[in-house]
Amino acid sequence: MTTNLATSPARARALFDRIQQNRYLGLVGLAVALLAPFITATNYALSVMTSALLFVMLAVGLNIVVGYCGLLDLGYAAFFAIGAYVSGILATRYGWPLLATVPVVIVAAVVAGIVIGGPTLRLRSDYLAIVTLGFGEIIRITANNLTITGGPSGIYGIPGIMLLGVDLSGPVGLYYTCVVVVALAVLGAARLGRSRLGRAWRFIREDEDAAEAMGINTYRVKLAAYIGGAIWGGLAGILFGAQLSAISPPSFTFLWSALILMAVVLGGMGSTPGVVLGAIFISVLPELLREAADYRYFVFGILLIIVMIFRRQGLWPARAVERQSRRDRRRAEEQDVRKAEEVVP
Amino acid sequence: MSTRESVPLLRVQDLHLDFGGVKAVDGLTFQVYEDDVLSLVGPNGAGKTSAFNCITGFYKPTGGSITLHGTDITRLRPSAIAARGMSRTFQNLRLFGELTVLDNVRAGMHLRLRQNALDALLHTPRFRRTEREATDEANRWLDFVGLRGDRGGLARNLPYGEQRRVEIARALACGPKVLLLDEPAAGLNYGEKGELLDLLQRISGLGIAIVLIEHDMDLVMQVSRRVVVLNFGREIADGTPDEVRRDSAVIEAYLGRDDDEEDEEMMSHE
Amino acid sequence: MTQLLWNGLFVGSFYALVALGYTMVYGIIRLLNFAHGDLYMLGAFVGFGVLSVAGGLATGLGFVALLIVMVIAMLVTGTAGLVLERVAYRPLRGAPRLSVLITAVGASFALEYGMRLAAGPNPEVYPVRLAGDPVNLLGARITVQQASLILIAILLMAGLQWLVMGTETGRAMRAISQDPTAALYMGINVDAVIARTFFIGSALAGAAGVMAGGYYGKIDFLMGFIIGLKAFTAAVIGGIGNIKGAMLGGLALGLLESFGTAWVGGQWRDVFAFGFLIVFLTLRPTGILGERVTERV
Amino acid sequence: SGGGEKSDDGPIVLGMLTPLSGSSSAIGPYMKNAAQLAVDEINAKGGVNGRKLELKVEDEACDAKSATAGANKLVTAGVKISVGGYCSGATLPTLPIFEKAGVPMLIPAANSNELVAQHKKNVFLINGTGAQQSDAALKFMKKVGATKVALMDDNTSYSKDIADTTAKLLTGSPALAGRESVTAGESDYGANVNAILKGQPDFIYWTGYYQEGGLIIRQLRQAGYKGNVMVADGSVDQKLVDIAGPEAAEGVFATMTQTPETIQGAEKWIADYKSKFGADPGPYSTQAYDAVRVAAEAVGKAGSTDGDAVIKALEGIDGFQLFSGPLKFTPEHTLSSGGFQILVVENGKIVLKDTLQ
Amino acid sequence: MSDAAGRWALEIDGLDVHYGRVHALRGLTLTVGEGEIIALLGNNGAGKTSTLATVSGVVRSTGGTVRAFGRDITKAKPWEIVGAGLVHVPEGRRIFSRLTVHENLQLGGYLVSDKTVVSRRIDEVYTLLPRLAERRNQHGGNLSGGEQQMLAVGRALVAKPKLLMLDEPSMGLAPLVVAQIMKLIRQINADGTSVLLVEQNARAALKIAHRAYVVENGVITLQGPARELARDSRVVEAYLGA
Ligand SMILES: Nc1ncnc2c1ncn2[C@@H]1O[C@H](COP(=O)(O)OP(=O)(O)OP(=O)(O)O)[C@@H](O)[C@H]1O
Ligand SMILES: Nc1ncnc2c1ncn2[C@@H]1O[C@H](COP(=O)(O)OP(=O)(O)OP(=O)(O)O)[C@@H](O)[C@H]1O
Ligand SMILES: CC(C)C[C@H](N)C(=O)O
Ligand SMILES: [Mg+2]
Ligand SMILES: [Mg+2]
Repeated sequence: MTTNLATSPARARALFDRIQQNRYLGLVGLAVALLAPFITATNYALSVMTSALLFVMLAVGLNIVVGYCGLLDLGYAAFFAIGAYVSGILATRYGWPLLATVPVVIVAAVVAGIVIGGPTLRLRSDYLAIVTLGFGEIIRITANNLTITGGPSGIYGIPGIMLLGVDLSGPVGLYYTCVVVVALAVLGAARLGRSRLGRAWRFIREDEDAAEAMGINTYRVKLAAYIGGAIWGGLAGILFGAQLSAISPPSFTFLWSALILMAVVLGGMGSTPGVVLGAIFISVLPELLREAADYRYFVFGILLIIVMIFRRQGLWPARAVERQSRRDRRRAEEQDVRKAEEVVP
Repeated sequence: MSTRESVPLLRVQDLHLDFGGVKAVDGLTFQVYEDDVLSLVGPNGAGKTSAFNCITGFYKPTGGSITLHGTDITRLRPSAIAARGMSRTFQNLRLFGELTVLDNVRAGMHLRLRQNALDALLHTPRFRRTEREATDEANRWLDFVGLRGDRGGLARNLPYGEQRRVEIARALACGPKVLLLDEPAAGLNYGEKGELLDLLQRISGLGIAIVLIEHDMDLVMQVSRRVVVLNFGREIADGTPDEVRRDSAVIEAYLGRDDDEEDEEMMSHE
Repeated sequence: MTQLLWNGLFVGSFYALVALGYTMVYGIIRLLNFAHGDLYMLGAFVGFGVLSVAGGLATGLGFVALLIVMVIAMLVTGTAGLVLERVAYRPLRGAPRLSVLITAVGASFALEYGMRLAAGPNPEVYPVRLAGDPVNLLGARITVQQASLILIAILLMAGLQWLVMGTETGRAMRAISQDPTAALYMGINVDAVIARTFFIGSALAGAAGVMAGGYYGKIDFLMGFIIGLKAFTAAVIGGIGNIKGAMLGGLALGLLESFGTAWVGGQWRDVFAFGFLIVFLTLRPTGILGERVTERV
Repeated sequence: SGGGEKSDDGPIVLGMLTPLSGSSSAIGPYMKNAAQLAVDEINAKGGVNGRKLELKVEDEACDAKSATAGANKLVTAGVKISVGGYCSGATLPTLPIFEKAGVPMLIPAANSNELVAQHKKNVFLINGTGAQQSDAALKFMKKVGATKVALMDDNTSYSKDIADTTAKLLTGSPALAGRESVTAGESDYGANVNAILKGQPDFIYWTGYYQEGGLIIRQLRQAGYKGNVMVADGSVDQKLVDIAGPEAAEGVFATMTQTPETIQGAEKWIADYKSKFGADPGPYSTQAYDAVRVAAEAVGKAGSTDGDAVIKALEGIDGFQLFSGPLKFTPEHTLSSGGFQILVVENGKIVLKDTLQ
Repeated sequence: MSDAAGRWALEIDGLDVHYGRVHALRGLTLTVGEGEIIALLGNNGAGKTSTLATVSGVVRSTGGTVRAFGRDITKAKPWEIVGAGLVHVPEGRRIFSRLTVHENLQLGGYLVSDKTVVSRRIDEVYTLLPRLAERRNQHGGNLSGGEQQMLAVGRALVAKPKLLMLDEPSMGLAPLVVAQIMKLIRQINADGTSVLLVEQNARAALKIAHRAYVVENGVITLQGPARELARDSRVVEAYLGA
């Protein structure tokens, strides 16, 4: 009974736990994002950082589906594409301001989520993976073949974002727009994850049958995860169009879906800080490796393996244990003495 | 009391379940009344768990009907049945192993938490309140089942017996009218069985009807009001524990003759 | 019509061959081995290398030379598979399933771009080509080479089917796939069996690579990507982990593409094929031959 | 933006986006090498306005995201003129980036009509456009008496663009006898070949790249097709012949701007390239080479690296000799004459067939 | 001490096991003599399963030694341990659910090179446990809980172990079958197999065991001949009941 918990690995772990549970963690992340341009604000740096932010948003969205709910989705780029195309078409063909396309994109994403999720969520994971992969390809190929989507060349000349007459289309404006939107998206996803719905997602991930037995309509809850993921992806699509001003089918290939998935897994499935970190890693690393020229993707591949071997649960795994607040613990102790009759089901 | 007794809470009528050639359940009929503690016993493979699976919607029975509170639940999905006041545990533990013990119990409360996605996104007062209540109640249920282990830790790290308790707490948190327990005493030692007996009596005391599958006859005899004995998917006896214990068909198929045991005692090693 | 059928079957048998290795590896450790297609690429390049070194000698022997080269390539890709398993997958044994997906993608990048460094970005052309004159059979043009390739594919598949379903090793593989810890209790050397599986699966991919190189002629460092994806698809629709299923899945995919092209045109082919698959899976949620076990509760 | 305006006597930085990874990555080194060759030659002669040239190359990966990051990186590095752009889809989103930075673009390869349709004043195309290529193709089809023409593309922007514009021209005779799109990166195009042969064409025009082109030619021949085959400029590479096999490729035509092989007196250029890089020049090496030379010419004429001045100078260029002929930009900033001619595979080599003059 | 032959089938000495921060075994010491049946009793979480799993090489010890038939197997691989004749029927049965009953049994004989021996032993198991014969072509996963338990024991028998370790074999079995299984264990033992039996059903276990140990919090707290322990008040109170 004399285990010394104060050994240094244990203390380090405890410290890490505390950092992980720190509610100010998000604020620190936000501050870093807000201040980054003061360190380097070249167009290049801004564009890389903006891309990283978009990637964060996508990863956080996919995390709802894969990380929380355990549904393997290999076609997430489809929702991203739907967002980008719907807003791009409305903005270029019909002259809508980008902001005005937001509600339409949300509706489109929800519809797409239901269309693909509805009939196929009964499938178990690997079959679902193929269906989602197929869905991703169908969306991309359709965009490639239709005229309204501009065929293989896609849509170009997408305007930047204007908010209350302020032009946010410059690299700096866009970056800060993305910081705000993505911060909200991350916060939103994290909050959903900690709610009744988020717990239900995790119950399904752990054991679908047991979840059903607890009265959780697994079908509906899974659909909710799908729709959530779709909305996040769709919104990221709008920002993507605003950033690049041009979108085309090659931006929505399977490889993209795979990279987003990698961001989620590499960061730590179900862990918001992890997924954010993973997304930054996956999107920034190839840029850092530009210098390695020919070795770029070779090194990238090797690094992925190495990182994963050393952090098999991801860079920042989801927090497994829950620390009871002092109040909870005290109350639990009190309750020990009280009698069970008081428990009302 | 007597009027209640006449209207069964759960009625299983001529239940059938076939797997290819195997008749897992073959015309099972029984009723469960409020305050009831009914035990389902029988040899291995008699169809007890299969019957549970039909009743809770995990298997679609090939025939027969199941009613709860007078409404037909035969074809409902498991979650809908749970929502109507029936919850269960599993023979092979089905906890959410990678989640905390508290979260496991919160799963049971899913149906009763009044909170939507918007509350969660905005952290409305209602969200905070419901979350607090959920934690409180989960803790109360864990107290109720007498969990000793770490509630904030992963469920899979608990010893087996403790996991059994968590599973019962989780089922209780659903707020059931009928609780189905599939071999809750499996893997418990004598002392722990005593605690389980006490727990079952307290559950019963809350006005929850219990249907129990169990091979531990001591426990069955002590806790049950009635015992239904199955063999090959069919009922071979139904009565009070004492009646069933003396039933020759039950002894033949299930319990074994006592002298068997004595036989063994004598053979012990020198 | 028969031509369409034949086309579909021929392409499908390639898919099937790659899908087999995929499904084996998948079956045993539930790994979506994204590097599998790249082992196919590796096989093609090894074959190319050997043929180039052997030079004129090989060119004269044609089909026979290809067979020998195929065996060499199988050994090399098999070994590569072993190394991959040892370096990138075994350290993650017991980690969450998707974690291994990352190392698989990493391995895929490393193989692709490693090959690009080694052999350059340009496609290479096999010195030995299997052309041959077609014979007309029931309205389809069929060459002896095509038929032989299909035959080889069928033989390899049959051998595999026997291995997995009929031998002790196969039983061990299936056991590991369901419960690796319990397999340990049986005295199964789990590491060795998994390694063996990787060797076989990778060797099959290598064989397919050489066959593709010899038949189509062109190889390049990214050639494994698409076929890897198709093999994955085929393996899944066939019923994951099921050898016969992978075979049927491959053929089905080949036929779907063949008929899809004829009916809706090449540009909509994949929409047709995937659309069909999605509908099919909704109706039969465990694939063609996937076991329909009622999950016990 | 910009940022690198350190001194007026430092090197003039030229930027090039070209695929170094992904499925088109074979092209990148050709373009990069050829551009470097031009830079070195010009520097050897003393540079431009007394300043040396410097080439910075970034990976475009044929992917919009990579390309925009690369473009931003080039702009940040102080690039004065862009001499890159291979994939139209990846090049499109870089237009506004270079435009905002005031950097003129001399696009050596990418040639989708969409690049022109934007009417950006900083964008110049050195390669003939899809429309010009289609005109040349039609001219030749008529010349050989084709009656039923089938078109095959690979579903990419560039390829489909040519196929679309060609299809529009095929109204009377020759008539359109079918279209088919293939998926790039596969090996077996048997099904596509089957489909296209249904229309019983006597002339098939493939508008994609050589990897698939070689396979398609081979598979067309294996399927018993005896008619003419022509490929577009994305397929002009010796590898096309290798992949198809010399017998199958024999007699295949191509629409192409001038290549070193078809130009009188270009042997020296090829030799230079070879001695410098130890390999033959490949597709789009000439265009990349020319883009650098045009850039130098314009800077020299403008007397400064100021974007607007350079654009003016570019618009004023008349008769500057390129591989594809004398240069004069149209008001759309495309080549006034596409410079397309017809090549043919003869004895396993791609040689000039018809200048279409 | 036991009346068994002088050699030890199993000697566990000062075994330590950690699961992350949990110190599950704390210097546990225990022996099984050749030809003995040893019962290991203890509360939930006491460390019984951990002990067996460590002997099997599935869990790695952090201290102490394990010797089997005189050979140090502390660091041996699980398959080497099975090869040395130590076979473990794990807690929770761990049937291969998508293999047939017959295939499950065949896997029991995985390390037996002579397959005719394996099929002969399988036939013996079928006679011992006829329920399995009826279900021979059914998937293991579709068996009832008790049938699975029979299969798990049967599977181990096919390996013809020198030391059989059983983790709660009576769990989930009908009373009649518990008696059968216990009889079976005694029979196996009589045929020369040493047995290490973890049981919650202490009454049944003590009835057939020669000696017994009680483990609490990862250490042995009581040990002795089974009949003596069966009369020990501490054991009676905690594990047997009146
Ligand atoms: N999915 C299935 N497919 C085929 N047979 C099944 C399936 N599920 C159960 N069975 C068979 O049905 C019979 C009844 O099984 P069940 O699990 O209900 O028994 P049980 O009474 O709970 O036994 P135990 O006391 O051993 O748990 C068994 O013989 C079993 O093999
Ligand atoms: N994988 C694990 N991770 C963390 N702790 C574990 C793990 N496995 C077991 N433990 C802990 O180790 C201790 C011993 O567990 P063990 O399973 O050996 O007990 P047992 O005596 O077999 O109990 P039972 O009768 O419940 O089967 C327990 O406290 C348990 O919580
Ligand atoms: C032939 C190539 C220069 C065409 C180029 N890849 C484009 O997309 O425009
Ligand atoms: Mg049961
Ligand atoms: Mg145990």
